[in-house]
Amino acid sequence: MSNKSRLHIPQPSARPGEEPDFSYLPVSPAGAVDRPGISAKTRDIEHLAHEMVRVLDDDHQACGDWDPKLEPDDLQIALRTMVLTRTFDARMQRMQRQGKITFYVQSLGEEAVSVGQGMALKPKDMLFPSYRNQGLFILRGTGLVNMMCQCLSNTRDMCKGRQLPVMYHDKEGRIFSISGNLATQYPHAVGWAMASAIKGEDHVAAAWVGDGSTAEADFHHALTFAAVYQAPVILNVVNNQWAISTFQGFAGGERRPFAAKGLGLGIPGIRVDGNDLLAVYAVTQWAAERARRGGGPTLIELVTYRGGAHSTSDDPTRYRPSKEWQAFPLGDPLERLKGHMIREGHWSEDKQSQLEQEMKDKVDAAWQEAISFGTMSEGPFLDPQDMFEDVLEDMTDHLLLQQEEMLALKD
Amino acid sequence: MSNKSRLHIPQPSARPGEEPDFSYLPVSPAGAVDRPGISAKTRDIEHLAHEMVRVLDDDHQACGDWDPKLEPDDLQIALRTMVLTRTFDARMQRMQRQGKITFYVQSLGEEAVSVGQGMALKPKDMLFPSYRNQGLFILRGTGLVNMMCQCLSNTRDMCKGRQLPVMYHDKEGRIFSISGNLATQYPHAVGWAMASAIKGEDHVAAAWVGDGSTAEADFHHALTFAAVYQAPVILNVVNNQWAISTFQGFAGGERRPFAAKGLGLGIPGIRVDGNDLLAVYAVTQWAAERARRGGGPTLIELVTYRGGAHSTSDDPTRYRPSKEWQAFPLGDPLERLKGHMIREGHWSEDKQSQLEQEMKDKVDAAWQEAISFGTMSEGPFLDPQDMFEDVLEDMTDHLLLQQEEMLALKD
Amino acid sequence: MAQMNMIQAINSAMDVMLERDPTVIVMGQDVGYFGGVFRCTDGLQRKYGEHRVIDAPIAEGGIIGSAIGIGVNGLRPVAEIQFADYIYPGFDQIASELARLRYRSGGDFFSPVTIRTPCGGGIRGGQTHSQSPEAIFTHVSGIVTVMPSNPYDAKGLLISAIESNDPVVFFEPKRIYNGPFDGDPDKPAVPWTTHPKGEVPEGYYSVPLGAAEVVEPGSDITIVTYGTIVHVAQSAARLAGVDAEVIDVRSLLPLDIDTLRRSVEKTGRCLVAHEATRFGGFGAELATTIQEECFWHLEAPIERVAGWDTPYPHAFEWQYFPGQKRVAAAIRKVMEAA
Amino acid sequence: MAQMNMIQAINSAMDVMLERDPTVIVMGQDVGYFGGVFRCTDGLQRKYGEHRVIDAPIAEGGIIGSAIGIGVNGLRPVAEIQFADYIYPGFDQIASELARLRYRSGGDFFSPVTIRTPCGGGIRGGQTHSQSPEAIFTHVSGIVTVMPSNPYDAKGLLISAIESNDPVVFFEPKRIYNGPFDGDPDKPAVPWTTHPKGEVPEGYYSVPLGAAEVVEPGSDITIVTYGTIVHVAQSAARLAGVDAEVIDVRSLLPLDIDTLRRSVEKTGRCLVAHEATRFGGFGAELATTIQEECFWHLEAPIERVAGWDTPYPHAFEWQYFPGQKRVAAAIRKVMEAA
Ligand SMILES: Cc1ncc(C[n+]2csc(CCOP(=O)(O)OP(=O)(O)O)c2C)c(N)n1
Ligand SMILES: Cc1ncc(C[n+]2csc(CCOP(=O)(O)OP(=O)(O)O)c2C)c(N)n1
Ligand SMILES: [Mg+2]
Ligand SMILES: [Mg+2]
Repeated sequence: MSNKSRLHIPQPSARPGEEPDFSYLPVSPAGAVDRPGISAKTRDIEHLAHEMVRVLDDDHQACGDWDPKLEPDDLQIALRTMVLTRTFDARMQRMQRQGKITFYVQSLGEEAVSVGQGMALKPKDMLFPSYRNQGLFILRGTGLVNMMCQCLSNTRDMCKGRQLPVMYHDKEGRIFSISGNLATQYPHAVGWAMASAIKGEDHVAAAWVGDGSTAEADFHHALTFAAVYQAPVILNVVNNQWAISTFQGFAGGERRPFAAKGLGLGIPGIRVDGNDLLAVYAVTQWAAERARRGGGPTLIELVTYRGGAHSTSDDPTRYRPSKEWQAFPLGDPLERLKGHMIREGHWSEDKQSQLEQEMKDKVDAAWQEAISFGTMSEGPFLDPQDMFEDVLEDMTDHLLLQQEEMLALKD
Repeated sequence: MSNKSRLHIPQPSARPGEEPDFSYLPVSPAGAVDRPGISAKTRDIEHLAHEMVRVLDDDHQACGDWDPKLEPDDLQIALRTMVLTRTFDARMQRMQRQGKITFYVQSLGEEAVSVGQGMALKPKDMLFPSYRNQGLFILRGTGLVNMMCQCLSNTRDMCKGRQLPVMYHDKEGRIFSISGNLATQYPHAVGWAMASAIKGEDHVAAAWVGDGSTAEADFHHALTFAAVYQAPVILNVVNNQWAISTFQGFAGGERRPFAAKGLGLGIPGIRVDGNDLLAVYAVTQWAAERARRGGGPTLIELVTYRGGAHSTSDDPTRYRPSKEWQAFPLGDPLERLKGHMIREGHWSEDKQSQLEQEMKDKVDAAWQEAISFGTMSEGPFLDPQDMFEDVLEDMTDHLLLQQEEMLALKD
Repeated sequence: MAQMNMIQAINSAMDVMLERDPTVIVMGQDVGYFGGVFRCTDGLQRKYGEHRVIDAPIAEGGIIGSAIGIGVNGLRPVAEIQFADYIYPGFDQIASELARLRYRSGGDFFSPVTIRTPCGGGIRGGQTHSQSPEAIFTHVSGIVTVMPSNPYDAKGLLISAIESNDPVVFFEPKRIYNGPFDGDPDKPAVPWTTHPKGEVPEGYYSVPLGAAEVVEPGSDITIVTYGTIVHVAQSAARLAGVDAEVIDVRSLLPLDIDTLRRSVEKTGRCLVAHEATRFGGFGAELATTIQEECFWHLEAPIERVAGWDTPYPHAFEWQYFPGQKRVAAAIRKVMEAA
Repeated sequence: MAQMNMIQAINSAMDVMLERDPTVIVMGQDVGYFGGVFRCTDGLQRKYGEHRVIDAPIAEGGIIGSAIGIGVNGLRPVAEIQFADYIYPGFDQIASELARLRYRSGGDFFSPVTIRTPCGGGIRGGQTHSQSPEAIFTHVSGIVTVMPSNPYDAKGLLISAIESNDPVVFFEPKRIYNGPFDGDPDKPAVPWTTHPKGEVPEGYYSVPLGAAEVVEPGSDITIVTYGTIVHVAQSAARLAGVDAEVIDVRSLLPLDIDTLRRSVEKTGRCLVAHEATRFGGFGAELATTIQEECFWHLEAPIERVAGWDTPYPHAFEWQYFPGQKRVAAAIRKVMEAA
């Protein structure tokens, strides 16, 4: 302690030109953290917020009580979905660079979050994603073409041309509409879960925000309401170390894990290796089961790293070491799962290459199909008249007039 | 755990007609909680949030490390200010009932909070009160007459007739303007403290909110900013068990003490017996010293009981047992301090009666003086023209016109 | 028919809807066991249980945010914000989420939340218990904004709001909860039993959203207003000795422009009045629309009477409130303009 | 004189004030090390240190709330909200606290916070990166609201805002950060170097708050506008072949009514234009005030051109944006009305 109060400014461990340094991130050995029963008293499991649940060790072996012991088929689904997500991302990123879409956000390096968590939840559970959860949509079958059409704002765009690229939703697939406003989906998930409880249904809700977004009011509201009503909800914080140029210490992550943010309300927190698909799956399933049985909310912090730029509008070389991702101690989620599957004998580098090619072809085919429904520059185009729909359920008189005014102008 | 999720509705321990029941409130024995040094690591003192710092035992004896060992003179100032606060409250409550003022909020039963905390802070420390901290103003010498004039919205009203009664401020006395909007002052205090640190001054800020108000966004913002910048601020939660008709469980107090709400950000929390002036003083001084030395924020939960109605607009017999206060395990702060002083030999029941009479006379005299500056029904009155001042620093043209319009109308 | 004040009428609307539709729920601060600080939800928790009439934490943003999620999951939440002055912490959830959800999801998602909140002054509430922030909501596309002026409309409009699949912000002018108020605070209070609109059916009925009402026909001037000022305007017209047509807008958005146009085309003169502050208030939209629609019929500039552009001051409540004198003076001004 | 675009001019205003006044500080998301997502604070942290140019958590309410306290303690915070669309989580702190503090404390306390925020569309930002919420602030008594339309004014007005003891919400139309924009997205972008208002002194100067500017004199019609649409209106007038007087309001509150009145009294015709949604927009206040002030001079109804009353749609940005065609059509309508 100094002798005088002085404004403390959190500092990232390294800036451009400096060596990456993750010494600030304590990493528990795989298998080291115990797996309590879902009826454990929250008071007895506070340590889960401070350690890090990990299943896969450095040799890709699954260790400890949290190993979900997934079948090889499930592992393949997981790997496939992760590869597809990364392939999709890369393609869309490229399409943005070529001016085919206006904007894009990758989830590079964070694929295990959406895929692992999505797999651990049941189809009727409702998902409230952020803009970096494309894996959830891919997993739930929203369809690449539909997602691409959204990014293209074309005639098949589920958002009818109204949202920025990546702001998907999937009503059938039970994935909520993504908002550009950070963290607003958090209380929605809690409310949805409250309604589930009121109706006596056993569906749970799950929501995702980034580390930076936890500073928003909605984070606090969601935690408070979830705790007060013991809502069956899983509140996920994807700690990818960065919020645009701002490192996670500015959201209050400097002194405690994000997983600890609910402890003061009695919400158990689990910090998990977010690049370890097995661990991600396991903690999510634990939290879902607990919620389903009336055990209330869980806060899960998924420790990962934002492998790419924040978005296509961002240039991270301005604010962080370009090699930081390589130095990240939790590695690459795809490599780790692949390594595990190879080690277990269900997979090979060959199969991996085939899979990658297959996914690339799939994405290529989807893109060809998607652009047949229109691009930003070539038709078919959505009808601008539709701009006036869905403001309210029925179009008001003053919107009708505006619609007419617009049409008159076109002639 | 049940077998199904079901909305949990927090329940107060007793409703009207039922026996009061405070078994939900664990009370540590006086002297039982250790007093760490101010440079203790926050990680090592988390237990302070879960126990309850108490100095005065049931026999009014001061026990343990937290005993601030105040001089008899200081104790007398404390008692005097508490008695004056209660006398003032009773008088103003009566004046509201008689229609002399429009509204009033008592701090009955919570006097040790403002008086004990106010005494532990230095004159240049800045206070950001809620509407139930009148003791701070009385202690800092705002003056009963000034406070009454505010309640009367008369010609000497510091707020120039613009605020509800009790929404005082004291620029000289370094007490911020009270807002009707709950919890908004919390980030102000943090900002003030940040500026203090930026300027390299060693003044600290202190803010107060009620238990219910901790659910507001501003509470979260304040804690986050305080933690991130290690602002020299004391964040106080006055847990008086009720928020109008809503018991503290609805703000997230059902499972954990309010003092624990900052632990997830690394803000140490101390739960203190809010009706024990010595304990209140001691923890506040500890937190202030810590902040002043660059140790950052502390969250203090003051456990007390709202002895009266929420405000003059409220009738608590509708929602809580009328004898609940009597059953409150932490007693009455005045009685306890008085008992302690008598026990220590510095005080007597006689002196107490004298003091009470003296304070009554003081309040009476103040009231007489205050009403000489105008009441709601009898002049002198503030000039309604002033209504247009202070919206901005200079009156805009459109307000000038409105002022003229109003004046023209009067003729 | 029963006699009801506005509190009872609002309570009855929720009672009817809780009874008719098992998906309706009520939530808010102090609304449950206690029945609300203005008693609007009195008895509802006892009748429908704690899972349908739910006390909430003091977090307006959390109330609206969770209500949105509740609505998305098939229920119909009616959320109370204790005072309109305290709706701002929930503003982001209203403007960015509730109002936008249907649009941004191409119509796939919506949340039929109704937000009830007492507004307006005249009860010595000072600057934080007196505001009328309706204009802040009417400017946000995607929200229906309503303010009734009497028990009959309050119940009928609230039922429509609850039944609507659109988000509705429902402002309740608290000064007229217990009786109509003509703007003169020195007169003894008048109960709703003295007013025809205090007769309210016990059961289900609705008043459509989007329809203004001509509450007093007249030929000299049109007074366009809503909420408490409807009553003030009627008295002021009498005071000014003018045959005024008084229109209660009731629904601010959707706005019933036809009724306004018809009237102003007839009278040729128009006064717009509300309690909210004047600058950028809803009166500006009303006046602008009317001059757009009826310019060639106007014989005088449209005048506005509104709260002054200051916070609502505790001591000067009655100098602040746009009362009879001020409305009457404005009526005269419009009538004399030539 | 230097050539500056609006980003550089805004940066320069903060630079000048950080240099001149040690109490000035800058805070906001990504404003420090990175220099802001639009680069408006580029280099300032390096120059003035981390204690004066401060990165902030992602909590607009916390940024504004803490800025208020910082201001009360004698500093002058300039807070950036990354997009105007994200100002709503801070709305309560602005409307209930920042705007009210001086008033409610009888003048004893105030906080001279300046809130800078990029607004407006035209950059393919979709519905959450394109909003123009100025009307929501002009209706709150106690805030100065400003929107410059060029680098020279941006710097001069921002310096005035920082020097003012009043809270100022300072909207920066991001579409014209890099160059004036006449409303036609198909034309090649034009840099500020081509525009006289791209000449900006390097040092200190100020443009007063509360003064409109006649940016183009004319006699046929008055076009009252601000922000990006100032440039669109000028082109549209040329397109319509009309000798329009174009007024850049610049300061929405305080509003320079005199300049508006003088012009409309001269031209007798008036069009109000802005990018924000129309219903309840600031245009309503402008039109109402003008008809109140100039009714007897008006030869035609005042028309409004504005964003449609929908969220700002990604795909239909240019059908949504009130561009030259729409403004020109409205000009013609006003000119032809009789
Ligand atoms: C309310 C709000 N404020 C600011 C922004 C601008 N913004 C977009 S993304 C972002 C950073 C978010 O970081 P984090 O929550 O960590 O998520 P990540 O991008 O790392 O997945 C910011 C500040 C926004 N979209 N919404
Ligand atoms: C933002 C806001 N919401 C609601 C209210 C109405 N209100 C006034 S006091 C109160 C209860 C506050 O309870 P608590 O924080 O526990 O403080 P206490 O009154 O017990 O001291 C409520 C809901 C308000 N003043 N401000
Ligand atoms: Mg992040
Ligand atoms: Mg309380």
